[in-house]
Amino acid sequence: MNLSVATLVFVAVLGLLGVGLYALLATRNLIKVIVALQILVKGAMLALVLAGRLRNAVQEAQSLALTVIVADTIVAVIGLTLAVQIRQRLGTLDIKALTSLRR
Amino acid sequence: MTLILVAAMILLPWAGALFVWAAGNERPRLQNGLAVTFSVAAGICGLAMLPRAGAEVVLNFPVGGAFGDFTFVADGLGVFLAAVATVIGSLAVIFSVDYMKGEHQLGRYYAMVLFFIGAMVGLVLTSNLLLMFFFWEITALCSYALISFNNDDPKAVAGGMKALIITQLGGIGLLVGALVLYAYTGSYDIQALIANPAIVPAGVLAWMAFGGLAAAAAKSAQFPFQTWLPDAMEAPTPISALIHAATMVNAGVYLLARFYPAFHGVPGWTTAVTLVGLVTALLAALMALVANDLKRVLAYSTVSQLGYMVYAVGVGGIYASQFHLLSHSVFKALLFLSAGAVIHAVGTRDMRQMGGLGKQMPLTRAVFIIGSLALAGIPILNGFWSKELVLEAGLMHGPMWAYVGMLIGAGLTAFYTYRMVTMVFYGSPRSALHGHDAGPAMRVALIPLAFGALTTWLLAGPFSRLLSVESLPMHHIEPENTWVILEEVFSLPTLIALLVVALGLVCWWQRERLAGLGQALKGIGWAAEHSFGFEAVNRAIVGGTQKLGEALRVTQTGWLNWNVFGILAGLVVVLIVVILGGR
Amino acid sequence: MLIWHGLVVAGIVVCAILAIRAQRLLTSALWLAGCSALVAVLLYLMGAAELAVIELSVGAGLVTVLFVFAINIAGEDAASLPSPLPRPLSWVVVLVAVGLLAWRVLPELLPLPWLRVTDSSTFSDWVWGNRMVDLLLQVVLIFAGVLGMMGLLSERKKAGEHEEESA
Amino acid sequence: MREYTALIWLLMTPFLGAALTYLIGRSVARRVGDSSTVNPARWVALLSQLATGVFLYFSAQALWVSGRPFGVTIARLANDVNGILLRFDGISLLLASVVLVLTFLVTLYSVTYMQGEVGEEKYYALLMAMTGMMIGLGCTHDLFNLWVWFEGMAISSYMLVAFYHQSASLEAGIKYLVQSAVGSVFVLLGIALIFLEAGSLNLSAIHMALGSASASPVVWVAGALLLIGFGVKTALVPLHTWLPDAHSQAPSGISAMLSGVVIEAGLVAMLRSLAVLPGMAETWGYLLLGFGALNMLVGNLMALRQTQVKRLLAYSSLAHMGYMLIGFGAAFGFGSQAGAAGGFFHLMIHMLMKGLAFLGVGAFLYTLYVAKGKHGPLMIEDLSGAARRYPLAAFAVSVAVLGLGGLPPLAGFMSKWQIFVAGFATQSPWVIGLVVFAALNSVLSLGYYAPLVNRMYRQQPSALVLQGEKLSVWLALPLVLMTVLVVVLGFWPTLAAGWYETAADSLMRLLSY
Repeated sequence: MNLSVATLVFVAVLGLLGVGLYALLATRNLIKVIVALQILVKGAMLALVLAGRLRNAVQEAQSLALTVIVADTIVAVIGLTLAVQIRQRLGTLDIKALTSLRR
Repeated sequence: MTLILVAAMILLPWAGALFVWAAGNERPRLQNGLAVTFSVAAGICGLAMLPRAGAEVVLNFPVGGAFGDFTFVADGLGVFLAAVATVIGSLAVIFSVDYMKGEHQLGRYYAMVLFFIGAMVGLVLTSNLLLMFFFWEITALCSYALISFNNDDPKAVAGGMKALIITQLGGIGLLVGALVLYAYTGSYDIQALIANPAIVPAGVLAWMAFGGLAAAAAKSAQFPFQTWLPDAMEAPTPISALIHAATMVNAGVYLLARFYPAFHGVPGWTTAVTLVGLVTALLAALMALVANDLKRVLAYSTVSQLGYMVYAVGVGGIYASQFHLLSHSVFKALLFLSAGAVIHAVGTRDMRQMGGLGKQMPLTRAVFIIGSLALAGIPILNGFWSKELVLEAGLMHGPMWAYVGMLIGAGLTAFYTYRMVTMVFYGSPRSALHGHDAGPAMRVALIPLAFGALTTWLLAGPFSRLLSVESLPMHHIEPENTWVILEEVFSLPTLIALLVVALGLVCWWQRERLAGLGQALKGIGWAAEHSFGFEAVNRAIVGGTQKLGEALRVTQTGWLNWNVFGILAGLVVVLIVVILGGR
Repeated sequence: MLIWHGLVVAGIVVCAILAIRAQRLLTSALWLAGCSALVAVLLYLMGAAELAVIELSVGAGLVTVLFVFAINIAGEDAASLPSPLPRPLSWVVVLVAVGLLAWRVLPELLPLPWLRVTDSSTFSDWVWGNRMVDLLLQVVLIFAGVLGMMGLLSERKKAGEHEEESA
Repeated sequence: MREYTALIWLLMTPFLGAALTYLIGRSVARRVGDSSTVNPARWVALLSQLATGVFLYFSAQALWVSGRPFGVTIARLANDVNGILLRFDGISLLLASVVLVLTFLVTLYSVTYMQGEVGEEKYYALLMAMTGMMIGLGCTHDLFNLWVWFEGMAISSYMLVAFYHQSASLEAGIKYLVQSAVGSVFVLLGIALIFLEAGSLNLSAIHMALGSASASPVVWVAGALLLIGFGVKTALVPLHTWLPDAHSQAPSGISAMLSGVVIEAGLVAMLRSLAVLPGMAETWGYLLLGFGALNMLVGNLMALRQTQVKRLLAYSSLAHMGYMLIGFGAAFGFGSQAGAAGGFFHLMIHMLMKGLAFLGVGAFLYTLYVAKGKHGPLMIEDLSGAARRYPLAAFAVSVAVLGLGGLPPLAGFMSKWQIFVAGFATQSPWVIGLVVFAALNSVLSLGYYAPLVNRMYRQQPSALVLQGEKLSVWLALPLVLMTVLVVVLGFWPTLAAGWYETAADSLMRLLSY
């Protein structure tokens, strides 16, 4: 099997994806949930750049990924703000405390 | 002129509904006045329309899209039912002036009644199947709103819900019919279908036919959907008279009669219709025998009489079925309204607490007995003639077993009618109830109906002309002279039928002696009291659905981890579908 | 060449795993920064030099600062309690999802040659030119994000008016 | 006005309005205090919505007159095909109109509802930004740009959901944020894979580039990722779990927006992106039909036993998304233009009905709770006898929920009918069965709508109702307008044909049947 760079980068994408998704299923800490989201988005961004690289459109892919970084940072900011607020209201970052909305 | 009348019959009540609603509940007198004015105006239009029936399109709004042309055809069948709806509707409204005195939400009550009257007229006059479904559902909506008019009473709420759900379930049959018609012909034109049923493939026509039967059975409270009508008796009594005896429940029979030319060729359809009518007539009569609530007895008898009409359609007696519908509308509205007068006076519906009320309410007693005799089929009241015509049609064109069944039903009818009359008006008072006779507005409604119960049979001839080939070309009903029609009744089968009716009465008089027989039939009585298990089935279905809903709520865990798991699971499923079946 | 790529990819995944496994939140944030830095390296190796710089400053820098801030305010909440999901179930569903992706996509990628970049356009051509709508939208995104954050942080002055109905 | 000038201003005005709203509102708030009742932010927002409406009118006019979509490419050089194509077609028109109408009504409604809340100007500014994002979402013809608008819509809505800062609303906010972020990652991955296969992001170019070869497995995977990614926002079961929480905890105007247009915007994004993947429409159609059935069943069953009114309505949104999916499933799977028209028609009508329901229920929530400084969930029991004190609001809610249940003569019946007609016209037994199933579901849904109506028309008002505040004219005005629309469209459905038929036409062109 000839292992190309493309394959390797895609493995990184899959790895980030797998780790992030697993973390979302397994962690109960809100801040870690945000960390997991960051990891996921890094995977997606890598995939975009990879696609651009293979299509000989690196510059285009870069400009897309720039928007992804900005958007995702904003999501992280809002997520962290929410987490901080929750911590201050409920005294914990445990997801279990966030199960009042059920059924 | 016909155009204006047709539009007026629908729009006058609807405009009235708006006005009454806008008048506000602080002005009940104004509301009464408005409601009576608009309904009576519609009633006059309905009567004025009777001589103008024809098979042509009188109104057409091309709406386009998937909605077709909204057309109206004022043919005999439609005009007749429109007249029944508007006239009995206006009588019920007049009756309500006394009956609903002091209610808080009069605006809602009248608005719904008037809305119903307009929708009922639309239902019978339109020749667009979508529009028919549209009006069909509006009547269900009004019926639901009026049954649960008294929303504080959980029984009323439950009754309204039950009526709504069951009629809607059946309504799916009509929905399927309309959708099929559009899918195969690109229009909703009923007349085109009736003129040539071959425009849809035979297999599809069968779906339409049985779908229509389901819808009709649900609307007319026929087997196996009969359970909602007795519970609908929580409605104010004028509503029971108008919607649940004289008009809306007839919509099912109307549907069957309207489509008879298209559907009777479908294998098994007529047999199914006959069977539904027969089973319903017998079951409901048995349940009427054991019920103790005055309005429930009347409700069961309505179901049973509707069974007669359905049976008549099944054996091809469209004319007989519609004539019985006319008689039944009159005498059953009379019975309900006079029962309403009784209930209004004594404040209970339980017949076991009544008795001996006749002396206190002579007028009510008189009109109630007229209605009862008509119901029992005693000559020369209108119920006698029409029921005999139904049985005649059954004997001539239907299977013998069904005819015998219907004869037994006639006997049972006489029996429970007599039981009801004696329990309410005769004997010694069973409790300290004091009745006062019907009020003035009530009388205005009761007396014309009593007169009608005595005389509408004289209309047999004009009625046959109304339904004749000129307005209903596909139904092949011959216009006849009244006397020719009534002569048909005087034959041997009629005597047999009368004997059965008499037997029913004798059974009541001899009930002490027949106590042994009663013991033997105890099982049937027990089953009848438990509505032959249909209530249990209803409850099981409703309970099962609710349990399922409750059980499913566990899936909303509130855990963020599980929520993300849902997304991932969805992704996996879609990926697998795409990988396996992606074409 | 391939070895460098391989090492960086391995480093990225390991950092991500460590960020998830770390007991302390601060450690977790630092491993995330490491991951981000390695992603920047990989981006550079792939020829996305400008983006690598941005990823390094925003992803590894700014975001880390934000995390540290947030963790400072919120405090450590260390105890790693078990998730409500059974662990094998999480494993299975993640592995199946990622595995399916890999199974369908990797075979298509394998034969693709890793050619030299011949794209003559520049980063600024794209950012300021062809993707200008995206760029303008970024401004709106930042505006919305800042408003959202401020809205969430603002003290409720009418606190008395928003008493909660504790269930 | 040149058509593309109108288009560009249509896209820009909401954002300029958002900025102005915030700046003016903030400066006033600084001078007179945060919880002032005279904050002009709402009037600025209303004015900018009206201005947007003017540009929407010109764009719509251009579309209707020429009958052809028009667009403008924003690129480095003139006529550069690599720029972002902003294109105004039937779908854009429908989405923009629906969004703008609802935003306008919600803003009117918020005049009272949000009065004196801290951060009022942020509320209106974010509302405007969200509106602009959704309008843009409908107008873009570039796959990645679509994601940017989509993400912008989500970012603007997070704070609105958690506006009240209570534990429950924060909980709903973070759940909403995390789940939509996961969805958005899937969308990005899908975009990356499509970019990899097609080498382009323009939707038409993607269609052409992919159409030449037989569909590669990568494109299938990409489609699945897009379906799921957008599906989170669209609330396909089982990706729906954020919806009941977010819809029930947001301020009522925002609930109306979320349920009336935001999930539909996700749906539009999904349809647009899936429609351009050539030769796969049939499979997406079947998947949409499957999700439609699931959504209807789960939504209705979950709503059946709810005791909180807003949660009940949130679940019913799931069910209504199911109806739309059936229409669009017929369009994708069977090339039925009538199905697309039905789906879009139901989208419009659902906006009206669900918006009305949430606003009406919100009016009760406001008069019974918020106006007194309390924030509790509105329970069904609280509405006992509401009609006696609030006849207008009770009537509006009744019209809304009975319309949602599909009873004529309300508009919900007509739009469902259009979908059913399309389903039967496919003459496929499966779809016909599905339509009958949908009809059964409508009956089932009456099992929770009708008790709600009964409850409001009780004779005995609950203690809470008796103590309620007066219904202000700003709360009442949107209710009246929407009630009238729901009834009028019930009697005259083709009044909206200029929107849904055009949109269906555009979708079918995308699918290039």
